[in-house]
Amino acid sequence: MSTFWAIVARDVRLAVRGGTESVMVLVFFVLAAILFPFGVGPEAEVLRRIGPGVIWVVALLAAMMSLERLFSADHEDGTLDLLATSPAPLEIVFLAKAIAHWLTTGLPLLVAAPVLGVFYQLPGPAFGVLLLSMLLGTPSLSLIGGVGAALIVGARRGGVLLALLVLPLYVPVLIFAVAGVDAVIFDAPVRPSMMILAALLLAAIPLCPWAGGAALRQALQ
Amino acid sequence: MANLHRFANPAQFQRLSRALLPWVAGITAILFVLGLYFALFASPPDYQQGDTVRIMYVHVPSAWMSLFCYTFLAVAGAVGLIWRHPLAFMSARAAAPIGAGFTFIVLATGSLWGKPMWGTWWVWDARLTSVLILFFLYLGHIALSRAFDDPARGAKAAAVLALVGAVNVPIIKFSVDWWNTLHQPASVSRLAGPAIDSSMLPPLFLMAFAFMGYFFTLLLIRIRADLASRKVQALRVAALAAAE
Amino acid sequence: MNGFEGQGLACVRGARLVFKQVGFHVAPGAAMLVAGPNGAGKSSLLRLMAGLLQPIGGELLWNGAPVAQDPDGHRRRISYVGHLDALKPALSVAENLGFWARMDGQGPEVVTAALARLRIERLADVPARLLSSGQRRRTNLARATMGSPAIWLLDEPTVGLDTDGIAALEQAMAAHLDGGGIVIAASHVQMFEAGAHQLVMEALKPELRDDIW
Amino acid sequence: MLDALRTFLGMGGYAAFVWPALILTAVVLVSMLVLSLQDLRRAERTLQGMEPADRPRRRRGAA
Repeated sequence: MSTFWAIVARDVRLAVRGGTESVMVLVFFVLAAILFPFGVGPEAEVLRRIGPGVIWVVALLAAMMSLERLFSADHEDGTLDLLATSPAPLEIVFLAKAIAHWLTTGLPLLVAAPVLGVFYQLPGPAFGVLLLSMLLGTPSLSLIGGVGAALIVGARRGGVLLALLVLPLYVPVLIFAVAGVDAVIFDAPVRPSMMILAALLLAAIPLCPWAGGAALRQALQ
Repeated sequence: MANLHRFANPAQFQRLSRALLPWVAGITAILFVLGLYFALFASPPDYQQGDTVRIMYVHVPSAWMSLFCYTFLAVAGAVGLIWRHPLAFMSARAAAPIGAGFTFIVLATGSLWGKPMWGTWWVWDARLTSVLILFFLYLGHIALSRAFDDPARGAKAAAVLALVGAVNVPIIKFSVDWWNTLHQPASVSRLAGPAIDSSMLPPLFLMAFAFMGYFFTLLLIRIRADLASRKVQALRVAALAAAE
Repeated sequence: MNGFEGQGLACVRGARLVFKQVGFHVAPGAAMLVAGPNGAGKSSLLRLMAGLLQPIGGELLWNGAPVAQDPDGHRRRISYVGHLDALKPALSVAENLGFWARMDGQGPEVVTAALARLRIERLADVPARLLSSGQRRRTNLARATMGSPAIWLLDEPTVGLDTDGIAALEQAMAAHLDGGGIVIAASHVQMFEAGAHQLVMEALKPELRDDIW
Repeated sequence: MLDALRTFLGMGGYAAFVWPALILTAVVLVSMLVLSLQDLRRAERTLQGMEPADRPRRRRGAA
């Protein structure tokens, strides 16, 4: 298991030392979210109605933005070959990279989400559920997105392709995350959608590394 | 590990497909004629929806085909990945555009059916929305298989995506159903298909089998074209080597 | 037979048959030079030995047991140096090597020993982006010598090395061989003394097979 | 006979939707078929031109 934490630690250190990546994702998240009021108008009840949906769609796009280089960078400098010959199987390597991506991209979104909650006039209790939905949802984004990142290693124009591959697979996470936050705003039961969101994450944890490992193996040929 | 002698024999497939193609095409043609006859002439209009039900004879079979093609894609991809079988990859690459075509037909005829029924070209009904996402899964598969210089690499990546997609299709269907019931505006009744009474079954199944026949006809044609073009490439490489 | 052995190996990369019917046997403590013209598949053979490529035919054996049955064990046993040096520019040499040491569950002392072995102790705190290509090569070779892998797979190790670097590499390889290790190198340079075992691969006529993927 | 044809074409007043749906389906299916047949004919004609490989000068030039 030392391999797992070694990869996570290195990626986080690279992100911190590289600096700009996670900050830019955060800035994109806030900037894109505050554009909508210019489109739909600043009326509180409109913003409150679309708030959870907009925040989540923009969070999803932000998380996906930094995925393209997740494996391609290692492929280009030869690190992927060495990771594939390291003691740990490729599936563990994939899981470590996905968790590192979540720590450097998914988690920071949680910090900015309440700020956007204020911009969108969300009622008090909605903030807690918004954070809970992001806590349960963003890891799935990193895991599912990681499979997409592994698939496009070595492909031409990987960025656009990644969005086409991954966004349809993000729909279930988006639906249940926003359903939870909407539920608290319209006093409907929150538990069901949060439970399903957690179930999606529990399913993604074993399945995505399995698919991601298979995809990475193709990239080594 | 697949060792040398257990390779697929493309030449054998060429002979097989050359013999099979006319039969499959012939049966498909007959099915189409029968299907259209039943669909357009021999069956009564629906008491509620009138003649728009004839759109259903095309809409529903192509919906079945769009799901069948994606399952075919996932199975062919899995066989290719496990046994490194070139014909499996080629049939997956041949089937993807056909599946996308059928899915496009479902969406187009669905909207043409929705307009007279609900006055709008697009209804965010659970089934239509799931088919819309399935359409993008197809586009993703086709784009990924063509995103690499080496076709074999593209086929394998697309095969993994097809497996991931196949696992996700039921999850997407479930979540879209949930989302649909959550946001069910009172006015738009669910796009329930018309009560299918017995007189509608013959055209429906005839058209479904006709589409299935069409799928295999096109599959054979596209695989043979793929094999021939790869043979041309192989001969060109050999000619280059001989010329050195 | 103990040691590392390959029987009737065939390799396909991108539907191109790279080599077939390749066999070799290297006993513990022995070295082997993989020679042959460009395009003969030297690098592919080394990648296949490292487990990065799956052979389309034949199999690899370690002490008589098929390697395919125990991939994790095989990965623990090999150390691979490819054409690329796998160094993250933002990290220093010591941090780069420290990462690979932790990957094997080892501490920093292994890093200092490896730096000394390749005589690049003074580069320890230099960020990798400032290194010359020869220095990057020596850092990558130092990484490969860390831990106790039985088999070293070196693809063109001497490329970019100066005489001091080559001397350090030869000394490290000699120590590894004395310890019962195996070194397999793909190179155009006659790296080992004349008597060493050599595998000469000939370039197959480029043949695009449409029955293998 | 004429008015039977007209009622048939009228499709119970929904002609504007039934016929486009059927025609569109036909267009999609037929165009996929035609494109695939073209690919096949072009590839196999090039192949005939190249085989047997041992007489390259008879090759009529690749497509």
